[in-house]
Amino acid sequence: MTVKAASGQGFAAGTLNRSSPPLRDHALALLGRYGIYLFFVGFLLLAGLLAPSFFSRSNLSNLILQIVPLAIVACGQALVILVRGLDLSVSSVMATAAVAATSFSGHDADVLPIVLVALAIGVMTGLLNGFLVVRRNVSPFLATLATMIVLQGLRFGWTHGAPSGLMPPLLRVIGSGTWGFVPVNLLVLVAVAVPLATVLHKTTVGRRIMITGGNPLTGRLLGYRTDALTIGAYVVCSMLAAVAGLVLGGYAQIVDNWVGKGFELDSIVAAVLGGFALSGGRGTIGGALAGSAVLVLASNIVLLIGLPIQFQIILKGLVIVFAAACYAKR
Amino acid sequence: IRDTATYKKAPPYVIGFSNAGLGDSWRVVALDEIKQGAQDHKDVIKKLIITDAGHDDAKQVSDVQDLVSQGVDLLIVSANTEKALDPVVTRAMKRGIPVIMLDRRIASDHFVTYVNASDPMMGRLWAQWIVEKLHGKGNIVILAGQAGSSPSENRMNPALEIFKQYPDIHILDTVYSDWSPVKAKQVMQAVIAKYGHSINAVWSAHGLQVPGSIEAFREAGFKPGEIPMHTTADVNGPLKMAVQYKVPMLEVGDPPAQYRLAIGVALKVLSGAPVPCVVTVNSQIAVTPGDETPSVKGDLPFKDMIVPNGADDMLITNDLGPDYTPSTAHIEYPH
Amino acid sequence: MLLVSGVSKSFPGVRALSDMQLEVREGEIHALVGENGAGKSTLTKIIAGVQPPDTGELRLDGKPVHWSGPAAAKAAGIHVIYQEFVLFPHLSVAENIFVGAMPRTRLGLLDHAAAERSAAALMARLGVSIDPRRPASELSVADQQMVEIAKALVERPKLLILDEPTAVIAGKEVEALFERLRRLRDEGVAIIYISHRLEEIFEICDRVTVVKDGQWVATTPVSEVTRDRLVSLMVGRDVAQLFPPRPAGLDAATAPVVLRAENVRVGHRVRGVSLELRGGLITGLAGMVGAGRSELAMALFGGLSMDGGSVTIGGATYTRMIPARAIALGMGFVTEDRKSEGLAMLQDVGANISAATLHDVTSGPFLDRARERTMAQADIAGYRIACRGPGNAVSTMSGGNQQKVLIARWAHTCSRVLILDEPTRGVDVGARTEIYRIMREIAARGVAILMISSELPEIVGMSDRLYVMREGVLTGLLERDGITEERVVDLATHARQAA
Amino acid sequence: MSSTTISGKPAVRRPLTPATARFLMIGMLMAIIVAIGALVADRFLRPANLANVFEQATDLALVALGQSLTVLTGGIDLSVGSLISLLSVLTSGLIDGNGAMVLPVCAGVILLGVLVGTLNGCGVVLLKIHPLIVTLGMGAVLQGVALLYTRSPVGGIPDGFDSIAYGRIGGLSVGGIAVLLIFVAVAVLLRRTATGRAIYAVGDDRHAATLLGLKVRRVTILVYAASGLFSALTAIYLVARFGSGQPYTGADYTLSSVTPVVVGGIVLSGGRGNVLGTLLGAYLLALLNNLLNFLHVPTQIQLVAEGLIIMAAVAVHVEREKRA
Ligand SMILES: Nc1ncnc2c1ncn2[C@@H]1O[C@H](COP(=O)(O)OP(=O)(O)OP(=O)(O)O)[C@@H](O)[C@H]1O
Ligand SMILES: Nc1ncnc2c1ncn2[C@@H]1O[C@H](COP(=O)(O)OP(=O)(O)OP(=O)(O)O)[C@@H](O)[C@H]1O
Ligand SMILES: [Mg+2]
Ligand SMILES: [Mg+2]
Repeated sequence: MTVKAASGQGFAAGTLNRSSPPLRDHALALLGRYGIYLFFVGFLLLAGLLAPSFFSRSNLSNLILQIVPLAIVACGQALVILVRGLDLSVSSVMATAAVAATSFSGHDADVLPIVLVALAIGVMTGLLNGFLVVRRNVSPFLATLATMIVLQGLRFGWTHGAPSGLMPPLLRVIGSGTWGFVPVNLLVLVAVAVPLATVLHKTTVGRRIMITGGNPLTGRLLGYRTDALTIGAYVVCSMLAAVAGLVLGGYAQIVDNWVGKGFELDSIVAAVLGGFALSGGRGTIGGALAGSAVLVLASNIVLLIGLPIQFQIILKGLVIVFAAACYAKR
Repeated sequence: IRDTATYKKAPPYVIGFSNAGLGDSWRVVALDEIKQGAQDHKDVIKKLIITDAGHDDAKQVSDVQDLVSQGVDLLIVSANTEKALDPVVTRAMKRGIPVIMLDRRIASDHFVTYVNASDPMMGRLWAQWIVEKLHGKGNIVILAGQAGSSPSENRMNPALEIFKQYPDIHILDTVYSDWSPVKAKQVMQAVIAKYGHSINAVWSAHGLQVPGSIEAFREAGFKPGEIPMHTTADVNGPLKMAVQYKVPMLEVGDPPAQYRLAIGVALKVLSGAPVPCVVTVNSQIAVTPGDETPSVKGDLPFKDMIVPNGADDMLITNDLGPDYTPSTAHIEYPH
Repeated sequence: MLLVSGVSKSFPGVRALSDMQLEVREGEIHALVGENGAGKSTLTKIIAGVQPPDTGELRLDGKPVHWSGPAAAKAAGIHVIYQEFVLFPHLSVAENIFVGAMPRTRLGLLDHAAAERSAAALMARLGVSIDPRRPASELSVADQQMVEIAKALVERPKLLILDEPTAVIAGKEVEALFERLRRLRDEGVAIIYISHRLEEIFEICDRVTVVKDGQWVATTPVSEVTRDRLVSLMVGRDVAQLFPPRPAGLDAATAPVVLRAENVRVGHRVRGVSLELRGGLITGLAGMVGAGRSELAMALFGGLSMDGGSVTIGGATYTRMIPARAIALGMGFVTEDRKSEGLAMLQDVGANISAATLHDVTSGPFLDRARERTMAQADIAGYRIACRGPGNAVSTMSGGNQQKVLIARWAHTCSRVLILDEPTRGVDVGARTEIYRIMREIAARGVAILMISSELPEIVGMSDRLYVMREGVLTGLLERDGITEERVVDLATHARQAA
Repeated sequence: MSSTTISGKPAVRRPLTPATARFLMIGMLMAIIVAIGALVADRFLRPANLANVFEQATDLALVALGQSLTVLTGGIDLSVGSLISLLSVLTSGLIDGNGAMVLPVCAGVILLGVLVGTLNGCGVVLLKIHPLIVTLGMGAVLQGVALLYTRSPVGGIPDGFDSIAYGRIGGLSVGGIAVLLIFVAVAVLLRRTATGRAIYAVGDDRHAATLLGLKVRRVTILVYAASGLFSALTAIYLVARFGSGQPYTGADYTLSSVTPVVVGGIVLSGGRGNVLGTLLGAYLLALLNNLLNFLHVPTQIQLVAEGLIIMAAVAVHVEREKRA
């Protein structure tokens, strides 16, 4: 026995000798992991250089106000991407939650029911998405596209075409208030992202999601409740979208039918820029947050430099491709 | 004046209405207005068939074709974009179906008549007021609707012509709100971060996005009285805010009542009576007290236009009665 | 014909090949042997243009070549049957066989009917009958391998490389394959043959090159080397005894029954199987590929749902089993296909080892990474897993070491039963003996082991009791001295020969 | 040889290929729609109305054809919407009512479409980024360029140009017939040429295709180029239909172009399905829209119905997909 153990050590040592990883590989691995943060910092510096008003406290606080809703959605989207999915219905959930919020009296007393209704909308949509994907084997792209359309129809039916009514003042404070220069909605993001990151990266449930996402069959044979984990990811994603809808609805007092328009694709892009692979099983919540920030920054810079709207769109496109080409390999 | 003798028919009529789409409160109220119009004349109207293109040109072209297939006697079209619907409307006219354009026309004049409140007039009036208020000197932000949408462009372009005549009027930025207060607030925040107090006026293409803009100013620390002048249309919220935060404001209405009027015009056409080539609905004008200029005076006291307890996005220019709210209304009409 | 000299290749963290050399002549079958991770497959891929070498030179017919990609190598007449299947799951067998070289009609359009006819002819010559119109994904693993082989024959290559072609086929198919290979050799084709089954090397190869740790060790004619010599060249030490001896005092008859399966049925693949697994013993399950052994194992573990029958374990009887319950009852399952069913390829060694026993590495609600690392480090040392540590991603490890990671994982859960489905598939001699040793160690804890294997010497050498399965039913139970290769073959194939 | 023929004949005929099953399913849904239509409105079944439906499917079918090809290789092209917008404003803006410009401009626009598609393909192949991201980024850039060129409808078309969209041969729309023929041609090419099979092979298993020496990169670039080509044709068709190009004309096609593809049975993970299914999918959606217009249902219900039809068409489908 002792002899074998000794030779085992010798073997391991031999392997270590063989591994002399070139510096480049390490650099690439690090870039893959932390690229988004580098990009983010680089972007901040660039913005400061190009537009002196960028680092004004009010602009920074505005930026955060705008980043938060996208970041919340991106967190949920990331979760779904982790289990090899996609959720195109997030924007529709956002709008529906916001519309529901204005369907009450507009007083603070209604905030609790509003939040409950919004979350219920999220849970129901998430369950439907998850059911279609897991039980009926519908591709996530199509399943969530269909729920997106259905939800939009129901919303139109509910509002008779256009929403009306007011956001309760409390939601407005949450959506657009600041304490000093710290936006209140940052608290919401923290309240969402920190537990999510903890669960995902530090608990067994998170590990199960990671393994299931990377290889569903393996997850099943390990006794994980893979169906529940996958459906759960869709449910959490939709719930976060509902929360983001309330935050974004509170950001402007009046809600229209398209609160969150474009967030479905933006959130996917943010997650991918943040290091999530669309093939599942890889990524960190921090990356998704940074990815969202980079997207919003791109638009903000163009506005600050004073280029016309067209360049805002063009720059966004270039940032997406460039950033992805730098580090977000498939 | 257009002769419509060839379209003369005996009632009852089947009228088709191809709507561009819903999505904001203005268009919702407008839709209720046209239903109300059909209800008013249910003795001669057998059916009003309404299609909704969801702001999609391709679908609206299909819708028009489908309405023709269904054998309507007359078509009312509110064109999503003025060029895209041109060929299909022209074709319908060639087939002998009279078409009335409503609120959004097609580019050519292959229609019987065009019922609207004038977009260029609104845009020009707003611009004129700003110029006069600023005595021909100052910095302006254009808060447009959606890039490429016809009401936005049709209001903005005449306004720009006026601004161009004054060398000391500077357009700081043109930003697009997509008619959304949320988007408006986002873009205005960046604009305010850049230009701060040097902004003298905001020319807004409608009232839907104005609350977002005013909110952005308030959050940037502008006290009541410091927020620059805004232009607006139709919506209750901006008027309330104008009073609350002392924002100089010009309201030029784009009354959805034109939709109800369109039914009346349609019946005239079908009875063979001559109609004017363009039927313009008068806009109501209101200015915050003390902000009148030589060429812009209010029709109504500003205060009287506000519905103090009404929702911010409530339409103030409908004529469906005091109890009307879009979300509860249920209008019976023949269909 | 092919000359490889001075070839080196590094992957992030691993030097797969260094200064490798190889010379293959026309009309010979050249064996390439070496332990798991020795670099055989990497060399194959370099020769086939899949990966460029870091340094070194390839010469084909004396001329130096630099492949721009697999297409270039293919155009030069090199065909490879890779260790992993290279099939299009949803294309038909015929299309897979004629990929890129479909017959055409006079109009220049592809002629599917002609392709199907020739494919059928080809399969017939290989002694299998496979409907050429079926999609490849519907075939059994063995049939898929036969399609791979048929593909190579269609190509008429100058150099044919086979990377472990017999890992999933047995008996008749292997004979048919060898028959074709000999004929190709006689027609002047150069063949590189990689296998861990040394008896095959002696059966059909002319010369053999041994690789160890990415380096060339020796090249000799097969006739001049003994099996033991070959093994010691590969391993670098003497491997005296392949199968560890059965512990003394083990009595198959008195060992406690840990798991009893009663009339288990799964579709038409498992048709009423009853068996017993006894603590401390290794129970073998032999049979031809496709006999339904894997389905049976899956059903016992709950990976497939039983259509009938029951499993008794721990004093209770279950008619429905799910993996979570199986694990809770103290079962472990090393699956047949480690990539698609076993490992989480994106995760590291630590995460893969702890995956089935996450509760052991948590403190409160949180994962305890330090504990996980300690656990993994112990296993890495205990099972001699060659890797850079618990943080090494399993995707970059060689097959044998991946297999050890899997065994290490399940060794933590299996207090009662451990099922191993083809535990040494694609695993080299050195690692094999270690896996056998580990199996004995685990059995010694009182665990009942069920070992499925298609390799006769292995299953005969390791089993204390041996069931034989054929076409979904058990055809016999052999014990102790009754376990002989002849009996097993007899029971596994009897019906086929009679038919 | 004689034994060959015996074993060459399949023992049992495979009962129903997935593609056939899907066709039957769409056929059934169409039959249901037609039955309802015939019940509620006598004008529904008139040839003129059915000819309208045939015509109305044209644009969606055409974009979806390009999309089908990218999806068959396991990719996706989310730049089609913006590309159509850009090419439509260029078409009408450069022709500007001048008949002599029609041919050169159309040729140029088609070339540009192919070029943009090629660029997409190169991005996918060279940058090794997921196609969803590449094409989304490209889409944003194209939309920006379209808005730089114009922010409102531009230009116009000479007389006769609109017959591409509105012209009829034997009561059927010219564009519709052309698209039908294009689909049949593409379907034959996919089945009966090496490149066509390579498209399936790449989508089925890209790694295997590489190892087997197929020109994976070339095939990938080709399908995106084809998607660009069909987007360009769609743009030209839309200009004919609308009389001018507009900077947001294509926006809705970005996501909606995927619908007929998947409803028609092409699997998003690639390698499986048939473009003729896409064509049927487009007809199904056009027929549905037509029926809903005849039923006079409000928009909200139209949306719900569309969503449910998508779910119905796919959820009853039991084949397993690999991933999104
Ligand atoms: N793509 C890759 N990335 C990183 N490392 C790799 C890669 N491919 C192979 N390796 C490493 O290179 C070494 C040689 O692997 P290779 O597959 O060539 O071994 P082998 O001799 O074929 O082993 P086996 O008998 O298990 O198939 C191993 O250490 C393996 O982990
Ligand atoms: N006729 C068939 N149709 C579909 N799949 C098949 C068929 N035959 C075999 N397979 C598949 O091939 C694989 C091998 O079959 P099975 O697992 O039953 O064999 P086995 O006895 O376990 O042999 P081994 O473990 O050596 O592969 C299984 O995954 C099975 O699903
Ligand atoms: Mg190998
Ligand atoms: Mg098996």
